[in-house]
Amino acid sequence: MKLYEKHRLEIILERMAADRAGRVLEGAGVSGYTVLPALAGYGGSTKWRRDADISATRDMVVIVAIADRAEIDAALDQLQDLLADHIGVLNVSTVQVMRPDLF
Amino acid sequence: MKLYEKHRLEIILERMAADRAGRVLEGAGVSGYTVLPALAGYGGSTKWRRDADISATRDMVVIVAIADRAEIDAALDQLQDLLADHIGVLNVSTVQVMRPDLF
Amino acid sequence: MKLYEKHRLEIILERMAADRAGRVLEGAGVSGYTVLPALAGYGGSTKWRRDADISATRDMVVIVAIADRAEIDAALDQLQDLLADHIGVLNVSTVQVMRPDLF
Amino acid sequence: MSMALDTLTSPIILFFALGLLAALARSEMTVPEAFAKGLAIYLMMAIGLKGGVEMAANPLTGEVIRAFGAGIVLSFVLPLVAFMALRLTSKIDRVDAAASAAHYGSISIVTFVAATEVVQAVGLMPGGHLVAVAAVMETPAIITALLLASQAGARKNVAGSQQGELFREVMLNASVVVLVGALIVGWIIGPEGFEPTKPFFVASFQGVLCLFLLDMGLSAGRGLRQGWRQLDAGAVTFGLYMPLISAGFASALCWVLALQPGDAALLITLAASASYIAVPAAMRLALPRAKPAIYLTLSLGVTFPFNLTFGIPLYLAMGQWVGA
Amino acid sequence: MSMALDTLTSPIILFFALGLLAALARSEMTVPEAFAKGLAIYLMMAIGLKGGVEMAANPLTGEVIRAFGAGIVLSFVLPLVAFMALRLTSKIDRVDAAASAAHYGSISIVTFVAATEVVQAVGLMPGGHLVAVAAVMETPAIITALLLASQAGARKNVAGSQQGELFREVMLNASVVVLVGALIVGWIIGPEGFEPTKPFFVASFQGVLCLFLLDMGLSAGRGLRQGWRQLDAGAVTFGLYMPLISAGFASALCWVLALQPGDAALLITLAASASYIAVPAAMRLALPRAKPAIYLTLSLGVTFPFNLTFGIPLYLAMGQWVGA
Amino acid sequence: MSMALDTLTSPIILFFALGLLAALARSEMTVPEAFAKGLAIYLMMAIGLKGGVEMAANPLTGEVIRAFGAGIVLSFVLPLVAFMALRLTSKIDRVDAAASAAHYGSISIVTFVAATEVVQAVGLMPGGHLVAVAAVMETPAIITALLLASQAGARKNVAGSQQGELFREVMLNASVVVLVGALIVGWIIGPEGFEPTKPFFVASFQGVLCLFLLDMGLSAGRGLRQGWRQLDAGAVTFGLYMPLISAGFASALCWVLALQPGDAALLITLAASASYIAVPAAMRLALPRAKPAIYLTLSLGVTFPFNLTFGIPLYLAMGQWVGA
Ligand SMILES: Nc1ncnc2c1ncn2[C@@H]1O[C@H](COP(=O)(O)O)[C@@H](O)[C@H]1O
Ligand SMILES: Nc1ncnc2c1ncn2[C@@H]1O[C@H](COP(=O)(O)O)[C@@H](O)[C@H]1O
Ligand SMILES: Nc1ncnc2c1ncn2[C@@H]1O[C@H](COP(=O)(O)O)[C@@H](O)[C@H]1O
Ligand code: NA
Ligand code: NA
Ligand code: NA
Repeated sequence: MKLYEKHRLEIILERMAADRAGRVLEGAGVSGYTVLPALAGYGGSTKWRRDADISATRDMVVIVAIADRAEIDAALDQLQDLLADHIGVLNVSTVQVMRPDLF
Repeated sequence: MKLYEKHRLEIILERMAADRAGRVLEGAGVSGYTVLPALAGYGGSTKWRRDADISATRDMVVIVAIADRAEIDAALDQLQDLLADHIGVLNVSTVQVMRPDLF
Repeated sequence: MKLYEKHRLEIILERMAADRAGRVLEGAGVSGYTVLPALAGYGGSTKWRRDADISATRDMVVIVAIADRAEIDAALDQLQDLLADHIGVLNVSTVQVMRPDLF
Repeated sequence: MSMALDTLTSPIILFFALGLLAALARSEMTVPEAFAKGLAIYLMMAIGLKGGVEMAANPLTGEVIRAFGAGIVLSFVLPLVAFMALRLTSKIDRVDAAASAAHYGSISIVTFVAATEVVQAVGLMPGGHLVAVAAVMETPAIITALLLASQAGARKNVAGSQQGELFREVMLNASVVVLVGALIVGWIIGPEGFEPTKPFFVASFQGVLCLFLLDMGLSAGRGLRQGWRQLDAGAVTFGLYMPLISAGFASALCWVLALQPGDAALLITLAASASYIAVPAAMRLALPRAKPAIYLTLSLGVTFPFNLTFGIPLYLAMGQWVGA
Repeated sequence: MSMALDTLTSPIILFFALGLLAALARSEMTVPEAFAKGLAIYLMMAIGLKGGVEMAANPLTGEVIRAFGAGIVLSFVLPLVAFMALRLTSKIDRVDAAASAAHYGSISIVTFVAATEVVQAVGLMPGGHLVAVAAVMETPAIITALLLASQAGARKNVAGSQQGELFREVMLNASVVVLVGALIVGWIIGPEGFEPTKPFFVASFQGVLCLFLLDMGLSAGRGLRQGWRQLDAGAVTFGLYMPLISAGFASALCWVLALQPGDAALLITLAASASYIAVPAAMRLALPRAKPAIYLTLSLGVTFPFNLTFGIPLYLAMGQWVGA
Repeated sequence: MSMALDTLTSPIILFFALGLLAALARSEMTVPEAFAKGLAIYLMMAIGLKGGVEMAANPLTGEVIRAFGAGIVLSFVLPLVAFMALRLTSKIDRVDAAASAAHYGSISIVTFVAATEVVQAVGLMPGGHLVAVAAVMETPAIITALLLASQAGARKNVAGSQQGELFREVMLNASVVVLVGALIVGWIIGPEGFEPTKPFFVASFQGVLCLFLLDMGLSAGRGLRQGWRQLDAGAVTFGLYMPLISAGFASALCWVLALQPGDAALLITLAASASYIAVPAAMRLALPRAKPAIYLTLSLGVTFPFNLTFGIPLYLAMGQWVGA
């Protein structure tokens, strides 16, 4: 089956900022994204764990969006701004998809 | 350490169809897969959120399978059929693994 | 926006061994990692499902770490040892990031 | 009238309204899915147990058997009516109409519980077997809907689908297993064996129901906010008049079968209620092309609130009127 | 003295201590987040309902209105005091100080509940409207903190932020919706309508609180273990003396406004308590650069345990002393 | 005989059977893990509190100390017996046999609770300290199993393992922390302090247990469906006769130590029961190469159902027979 090249944006982000990242992606014309819950994490010297903190303030999520490179590029500037304030990191990779028109 | 090339199939799919996708993968000879829960998502103009809908009908999951390209190719035809009916998207990427015989 | 090449390590691992993998990564100098819960899975001939087993002994997690290749290489030896005993598989892929100094 | 007001100011309705308003005002608050699902299991265990214990205390009369028959017939037939009504009065397509119709032939156990409270409040004593009737009404509607959809050529085997998976989803889902299972347990243990579990299953029931209805209000409100754009005026109107049509059919049947007023009121309520958990899940497997936004918005966003507030007092009046 | 001992040997304190010790001993045990969140909703519903039912039974007197006024003033003013204290006595920077100050102007509903038990145990009958005062005190502190932070230039619109999102988070969070909503429900249904839900919301309350406090102990202990390195001695001391300052302010106000001893004791407790759920969430949106490790460790790790054990008996004594 | 029948028709057994049958019939229904874990914490708190309150009311006699001694000895020794039995009668390898043996030396708290109900139903009053004995029996078996496995060279330090992690998992897991902690709390607060929490921890207990056992049935049934292929006939038989051997050992010890019949019945039950939560977790850390499919299927799929249905009446009879 013929596959087509697209890109996969993955943002590891504090849960409270997930809606903001979503709005940035929507604004950049990304056709869809999915948010996954995280369970625990480590960064620098601190750790967090979902069930261990009743305030849930440090919960992280992972946002995955499959999209055209152009849309991801359109989002990156604003995401950099977002990640300057909010806790998180992002990465982009190349993937192959079946129906390129969907993205 | 020497690493070997394999492929990573990622299917973002409605939860109710996860067992069907699993059967397709098993049928194609994929050696294993893991299903992750999603928390929320956006596609086109609609959004969903896990805790926000008591019917849980729109919950999505993410299925990850590390496998040989041949097995993934064997699964793709049927997955295209599956994704024609069920809500979801998939992507394939190239990864490196330690013990190639495991996949 | 200029992006920089880093690597993405993904370990699909039994939950009980997640802390051990975390210590290995910390020891190798990885700057951070995030642990995601899994919901279900298949490997060889057996399946597991999170809500289906009160002992939760077979729960899996997915650990994602974005890092320099050197740090990942430093971790791989010990991870191979870990995965010889514990249930799990790992893969490494190439990704692009915005602020390379963070990793 | 005063009873309608009583209904509207009962704590469960008020908590439902609270959830609905919070969701419409775009509050981000949620009840965690795992917790809500646990509460749902509790509620079904409690209902099943109570029904079974009552059945153990009462002989299986002809009326009981007639009530089962009526429930099964209604669940098979009402989807036909709903399907035709939707096709005539809205722009919803054939597959979506079939899927929605299945919801209206099936039942809502929370609507049933709320009606039980109201029926008991006026001194009627509905039989415990109505719980079993409710369980029996969950399924037949799905069969009718699948027949309707297969005429449209909508059913075929999706890749990876398996012989029996739909059957298991429909006949062995949580609601059937727990409801029927608890009913049988209640029937075996009887009033005496039930006693030690009563503080949990009986005394706490009303309170848990309040908490659960808060969550249902949140779900219904969010469904409305997300889904109303998918519905034309015809569809929304359907969500309001269809329960009345169903109630009409059920009333006629209750009259013919000479059911007692309390049983009649509950059977009418079951007929008028629409599923929003079991049937949607079955539809995702059986008719994945049908759009959940349509059938969920109709059953959870339109019909459920209508039944809870205005429907139930009406169905009680109808039950009293046609009841033997 | 003996009352302080009574407090320290009450089951809720002991379960809190159990959780705290387990976390400090590095036990891996947790209460699942979904379950704990469900319990929190239960607790707020129960508190709101009880408060509303009591309010329905009592007329809205001038004293009630004065209590509301006092609560709002305290919530607006205390963050200023807290901010200055932190800046003077610790090395915490401006933005972190503003964020922490918001926590101290706002309230802890669990501290409030624990105080209510103690106050009732000595025979005082605080009014149900104190629950509403608690709800009203959640928010103003956040406004003050944002003003303090904006002076430092810390507030600007983060990418993707939306008009109204902070307002919704602050005014429509779970705690406000459920507390205020249940209060209104309780007020509408009154004692009679409340009756059937009492086994769940009243009789089970103490037990659920024990379970919840076990989880709070685990959270507080883990917060301490993770966060204490971020705090200098000045900051930790602040977490201990700030509640006393707040209590002092509140006492003066209670005396001026001639509140009754029970109401005074609770208002003093509210002033002395610090938020650890609603305000941290709001701060992540409004002041994302402020470090959660600082404000959470202070409010949940230092102030909450202090209030629960030594604070409450003291605030009761103060309330009795200044109360009319 | 009639008591065996009573046991088999108690609601908790019937709900267990319901879950087991549903899982064997391949129902997809589940109880969410977070909810089930919350219920487990509730159950352990309730058991611990009740035990502690009873201990507060009774002096620590010599018999109490003898019961502790018996529990510790049994937990140390039974894994040896289990290990040898498995090696002799099944094809299970050394490491798997050691890991499985640990489960049989340790205990199942739900089996203990079910037995307590039955023992009290015949009018015996077992001491509250048996809860503490149960807690004490969780751990020693793990030590024996590790010694057995290390002879096979199976233990070595896995990468990333840490000094003390196994100790924390074993000594500070949820079950030990909550059970022992609640016991101490109950012991401190005594009957009077326990009173306000009784509606939650005592009155609701039976009902929650029903819900929990539904989930245990689901787990056991699924474990059986998945795991039976890993077990040869010898292993399955072991899951049925090993509890009887353990019960025999325990009976002898009870007779020697002249324990009272109620205490004896419970100690015999503890000896005969096998762990399915705490020990499996410890084994994943300590002996990761041992296959969970084997030890979980044995303890949860074979031994637990056997004990719950046929075992407990037998252990009661044995307790009455050897008891002083
Ligand atoms: N390099 C990384 N790879 C994966 N996750 C990360 C990484 N760095 C940070 N995180 C996640 O972000 C959280 C906060 O990181 P930090 O702000 O560095 O403490 C961590 O607890 C992880 O969940
Ligand atoms: N391009 C995408 N990348 C990631 N997730 C997606 C994408 N498109 C759709 N999804 C997921 O699929 C769900 C349904 O999409 P849709 O059918 O387009 O409404 C969304 O809510 C997302 O969770
Ligand atoms: N190739 C794979 N890709 C993704 N997940 C896998 C793979 N192999 C194994 N797993 C995960 O690891 C678990 C245990 O695998 P196994 O030890 O092969 O039974 C499975 O249930 C999956 O969750
Ligand atoms: Na219906
Ligand atoms: Na305060
Ligand atoms: Na044992």
